[in-house]
Amino acid sequence: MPVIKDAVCSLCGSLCDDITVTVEDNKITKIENACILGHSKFVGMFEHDRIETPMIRKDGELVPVSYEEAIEAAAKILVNSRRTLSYGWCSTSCEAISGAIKLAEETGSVIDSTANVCHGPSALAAQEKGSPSASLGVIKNRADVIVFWGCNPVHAHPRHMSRYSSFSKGFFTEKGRKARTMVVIDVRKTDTAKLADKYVEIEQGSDLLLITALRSIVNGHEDVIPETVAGVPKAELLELAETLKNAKFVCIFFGMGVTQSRSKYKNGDAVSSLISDLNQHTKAVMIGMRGHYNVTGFGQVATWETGFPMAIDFAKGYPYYNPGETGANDLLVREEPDAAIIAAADAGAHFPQKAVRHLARIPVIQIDPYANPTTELADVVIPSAIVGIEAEGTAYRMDAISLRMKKLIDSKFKTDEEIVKDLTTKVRELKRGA
Amino acid sequence: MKIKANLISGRTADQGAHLEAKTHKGYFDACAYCELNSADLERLSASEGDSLKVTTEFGEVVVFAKANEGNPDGLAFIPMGPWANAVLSPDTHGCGMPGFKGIPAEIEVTDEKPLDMKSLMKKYLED
Amino acid sequence: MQVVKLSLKKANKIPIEADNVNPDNFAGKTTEEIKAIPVLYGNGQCPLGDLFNVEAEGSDSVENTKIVFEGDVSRVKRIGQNMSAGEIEINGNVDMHCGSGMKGGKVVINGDADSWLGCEMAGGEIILNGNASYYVGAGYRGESCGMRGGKITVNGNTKDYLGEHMCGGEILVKGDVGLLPAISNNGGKIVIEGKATMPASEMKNGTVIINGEVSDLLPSYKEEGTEEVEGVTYRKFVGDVNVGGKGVLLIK
Amino acid sequence: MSEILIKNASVCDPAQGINCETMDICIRDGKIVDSVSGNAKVIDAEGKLTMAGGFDGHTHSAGKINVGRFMNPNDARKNLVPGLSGQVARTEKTRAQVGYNTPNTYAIGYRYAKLGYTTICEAAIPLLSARHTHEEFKEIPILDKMGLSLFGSNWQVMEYIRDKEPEKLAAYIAWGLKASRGYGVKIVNPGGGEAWGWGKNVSGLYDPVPNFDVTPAEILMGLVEANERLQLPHSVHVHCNNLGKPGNYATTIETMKLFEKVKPSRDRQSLHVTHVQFNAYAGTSWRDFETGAPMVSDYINGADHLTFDLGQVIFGPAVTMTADGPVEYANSRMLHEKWSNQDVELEDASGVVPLFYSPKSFVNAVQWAIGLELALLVKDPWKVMFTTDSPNGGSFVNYPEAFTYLMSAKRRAEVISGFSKMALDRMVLPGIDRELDFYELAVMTRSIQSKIYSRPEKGNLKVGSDADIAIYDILPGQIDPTTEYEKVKKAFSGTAYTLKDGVVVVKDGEIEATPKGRIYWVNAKVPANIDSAMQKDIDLKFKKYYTVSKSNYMVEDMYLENPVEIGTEGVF
Repeated sequence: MPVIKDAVCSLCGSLCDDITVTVEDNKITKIENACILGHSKFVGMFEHDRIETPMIRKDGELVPVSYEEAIEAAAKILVNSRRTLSYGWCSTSCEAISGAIKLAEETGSVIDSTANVCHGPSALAAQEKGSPSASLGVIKNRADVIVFWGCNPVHAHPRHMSRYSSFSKGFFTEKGRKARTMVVIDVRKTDTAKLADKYVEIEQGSDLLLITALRSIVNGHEDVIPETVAGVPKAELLELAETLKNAKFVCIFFGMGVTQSRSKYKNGDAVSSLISDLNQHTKAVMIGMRGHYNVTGFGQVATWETGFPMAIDFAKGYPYYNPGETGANDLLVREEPDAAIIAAADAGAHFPQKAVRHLARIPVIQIDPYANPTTELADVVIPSAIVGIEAEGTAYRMDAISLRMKKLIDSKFKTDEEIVKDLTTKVRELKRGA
Repeated sequence: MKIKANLISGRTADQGAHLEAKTHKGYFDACAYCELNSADLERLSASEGDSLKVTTEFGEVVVFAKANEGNPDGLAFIPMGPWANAVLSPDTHGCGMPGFKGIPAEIEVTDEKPLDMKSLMKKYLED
Repeated sequence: MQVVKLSLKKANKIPIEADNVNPDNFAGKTTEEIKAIPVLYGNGQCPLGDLFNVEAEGSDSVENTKIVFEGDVSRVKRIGQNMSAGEIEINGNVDMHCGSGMKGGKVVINGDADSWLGCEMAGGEIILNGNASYYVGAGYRGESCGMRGGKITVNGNTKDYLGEHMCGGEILVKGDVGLLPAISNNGGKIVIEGKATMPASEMKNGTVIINGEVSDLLPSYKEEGTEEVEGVTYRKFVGDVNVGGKGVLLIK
Repeated sequence: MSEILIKNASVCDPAQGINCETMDICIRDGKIVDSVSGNAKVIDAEGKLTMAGGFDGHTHSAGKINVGRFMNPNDARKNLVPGLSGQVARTEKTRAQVGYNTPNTYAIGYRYAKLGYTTICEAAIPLLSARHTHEEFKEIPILDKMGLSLFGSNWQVMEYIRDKEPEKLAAYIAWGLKASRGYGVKIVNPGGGEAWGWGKNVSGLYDPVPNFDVTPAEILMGLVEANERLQLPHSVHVHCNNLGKPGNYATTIETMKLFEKVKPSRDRQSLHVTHVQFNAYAGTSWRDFETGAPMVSDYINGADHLTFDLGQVIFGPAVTMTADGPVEYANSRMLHEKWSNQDVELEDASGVVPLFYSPKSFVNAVQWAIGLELALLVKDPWKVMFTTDSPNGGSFVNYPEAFTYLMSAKRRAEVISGFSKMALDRMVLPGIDRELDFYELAVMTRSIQSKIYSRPEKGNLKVGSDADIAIYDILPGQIDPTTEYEKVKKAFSGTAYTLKDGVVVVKDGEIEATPKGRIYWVNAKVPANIDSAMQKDIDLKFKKYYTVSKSNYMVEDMYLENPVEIGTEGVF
């Protein structure tokens, strides 16, 4: 009975790499160290709705076909398209992402990742002010003040606090949670907020006002602060600023409450400036709480291969980047794409109605292990092996540390990497034919 | 009775645990609801499990009512997923990101039942 | 005088990149020559004449060349990009990056403009008789300088990030603007007749005058008495203090 | 069997003492040989300067550069050196290219090859994120690659030095090189990375590192002992303390002196000091800042245990990226520039800040002069490696421009004419009339690298060496580089031919083929008992302090394309 140690959990951006997996008859029967999300991924997969076979939509119904037929149908869609959107590529390996970028380049497509609806604004923020960050172990070993801003790790990253942050123990933080101050800033009292030493509830959408106020105080201009900012009394703000300034090491973890609310990337931009200002007094860093286990990897691979982390338009033959213009939702809402590949992500579930309606109108190629809302809209469905369980490959943790995901069991399905390669070969063949 | 609310969406553990089981009822249960605090539910004369119709500038959707005392007055939360997305903003604000938080909404009790995932998507395909 | 009239043969959803469409590139060219100018349409190139009806009258210098778009060009990007002289008139809505990087001449839009109108503009004038979307007079991603010269007049409203990273020139908006006008700007002048939210965040330098209602003034400005401009008395704010800013924000 | 005959080349190969002599070069199966058959493909190199492929011994081209790309999307469209920068659409042979200071991986490979360079050494690999560096290496076409692993603020290193455990330290270095598939030991601002963990820095060689009770000097001496014990092919590669600070030339000389008594274990230097331009500043503040190059050069002229590289500044935009975390934070505050930082648990720090070198800024003008002063005042070119510390001092695509500064006093005078009087008062460059010839340039750009890195098959055209060859369309003797520097720049900006392992990869300045290069890494042998004692210590580190498992830490074989394992024998 093989027991595999130090497996990497391919669910969220925490990318825990201490999972012990027991495999019996090519089935995972036991999993240790994983959280509820990881457990669902590893053990639950045997109950989930796998896409059992490649399919093509005929007369409104998806009918089973061979991999070859599905790849050919997909390739035809791509060759006939003037503006393809290739979206997702975050619950997969860097090797598959690299292949997807090559395919996008060859077909003059636009390729974007799930960062479009998640931490894309954090990239834009970094492009304004930089990204003063650290690896998660630095937080574990040093941070005495930990701020969770607009994020809810109890739900979204369940082992984060025990492995990397609030509850972890490290070299200079032997006392763990007792010696750390945990601050939560949010618009509602989340389950994470309930664990905080200090919970600051702000008016929804007013993050930038609060960050600006903190900066003004940290920079010695508390005189410009009105009596309340973002619904928070000035006294509380002064106290929060003191907590940050007097820390030995501050980390601000931020989530979609920061990236998605009113001022979008200008929030992250301002947090970055706040971190810089705080470093005049103490040591401070920020880390985005990335969702998909390899959305960080998409950003890394895309950046070294194209110069840009997401929203890359190859129409001109070279990469062009401009979220707001070349992002997946920008394109769909403007009804630009005449074809789409949705892979290793679920636009059907996670895009606003208007974007989903456009997907419903155009040919959609789906590459995914599981049936999901996108399947309902897809015209060609290509099932794939689950990366991190049935296929190996590289993934990047939220702090940009890369890890090798293991193959734990065998699969009858092709890997994303193979599918992209086959698709590229077929596209070349059709183009040569034309 | 209708109330005006500020709608946000976001992750939950249950939604996350069903990310790869979106055809299952568990996913429906994890995502097709709207959280308000009990004062707001009371103003709507709604109890947990009742159907609520959430209407925004961008559409309407029927979901179940759920109480969450962590929500301040007038703040509504629907877990990220197709139900939330039926009413969230497609405007990407020049930076690519749709409006997933801070959408003005009207909420009322309804007799209609929430659509399951496939029926919801089918509507888009047919329209 | 040379006048070139363009109208789309067929409405398009996939954008046309018209960075070749400007007086500099049209002056002295015949209808046939203009039709042959390549433009990008989706992931392929095609001659302008395949997509547009083209009618050129006369032949003249860049300064004396006028391009007129008849009808909606709301999916034609980069009209007038980098133009140095001459005039473009657009009778309809126009897509993103209109007048981007322009150095001289004039663009008049009788319709709405999508985002990045006059982005990184250095000279010349844009008159928009309609509403603009995001990032009027802003810069490209990662750049620290947006608009640096010239003038943009918007007779309607604009959305967020008006004049982001502006370093020079002038923007006048007759209507309301969205979030964060004049963010991170470092020079130039912005006048907003209507409403604005969170103006002048991280302004290092420059002047912003707002005649309408201001929401959510950022807590990084010092109020320093009043200032009179053209007979109107404004509350004067100086900042942004967090960037050691010497910007002046005047609010009615 | 593939054979090539390069006929009538004007060969400049300092390793063999050949100074622009007309001769043929024979190639078989990627190696230089004595003779080839009549079937060999002939390349006519008559009238063309022919050298071994260039070797950039210190460049930031994989790993940290990605942070630079990420935060500077505006770099993608910068086309300041046409043909070697900006956006280039894909072709049947090449992938799409972008960038100037932070080009995408493909552009890095193509553009170095166009300059006639065939090998690069990435200057900084953090152990924990080494996998990332190798993933980027894989996507850099054509070039052979190697990288230096960071050890200068590593907890285990500092503890072993503090506890006087030199054998375990050597074992740890061997393991670290294996884990990261590194080629050598890089030390950046020794101890400073750990101090930066608390937002602080160390102030010099004898300022103890907080909480670890060791000094930077002890770290340097401990690591060089381990380096020589392991007989590594490269010496320790040191980025000195106090980088970028006025007055730091004293620290630099002090650091060099520390190594005087070190006996190298191989026929090479015992110390390589990197980007000395940034560490040769005199004065006490930015107000009285001036060149420290004369003092540093004087010392180097009298020393024979060390080599150094320049870190030459190129005017225009650049992106600084270094494991010296505190320096980058200071840069960003001083210049009001965006700032990225990445502290690496238990190991090191790093930062990235874009900046602009302006000839109108007296500080930048003096920095520009210091690099050239170092190159020209140090008499023996066999001590000087040419670099811009790309892209810290400027992008590597400007090397041809920089060569003209080295070869022509007239060209330098032209640039200097734009400087302020204040700048001129703070430099000695205007008084230097030395002009390098092609032979000396070849030493600094390929020959010395062969020696510094103990890669005898690189950087020369000896029989048996790799057939990495650059053929430039210029003929020494026919042109005068001191006046015809535009021709020099043009010739070095795009080779007539670049051959990599005997394959023509560039022809007439355009990419012909994109073979995959090799990865060199060092596997140093350590006695099993010492290794296992050391493993126990690091097991504890992984158990208690790291956030990744030890088994997931090591870079796996599949990340290395065409790996070349360099074995060495540790002496215990």
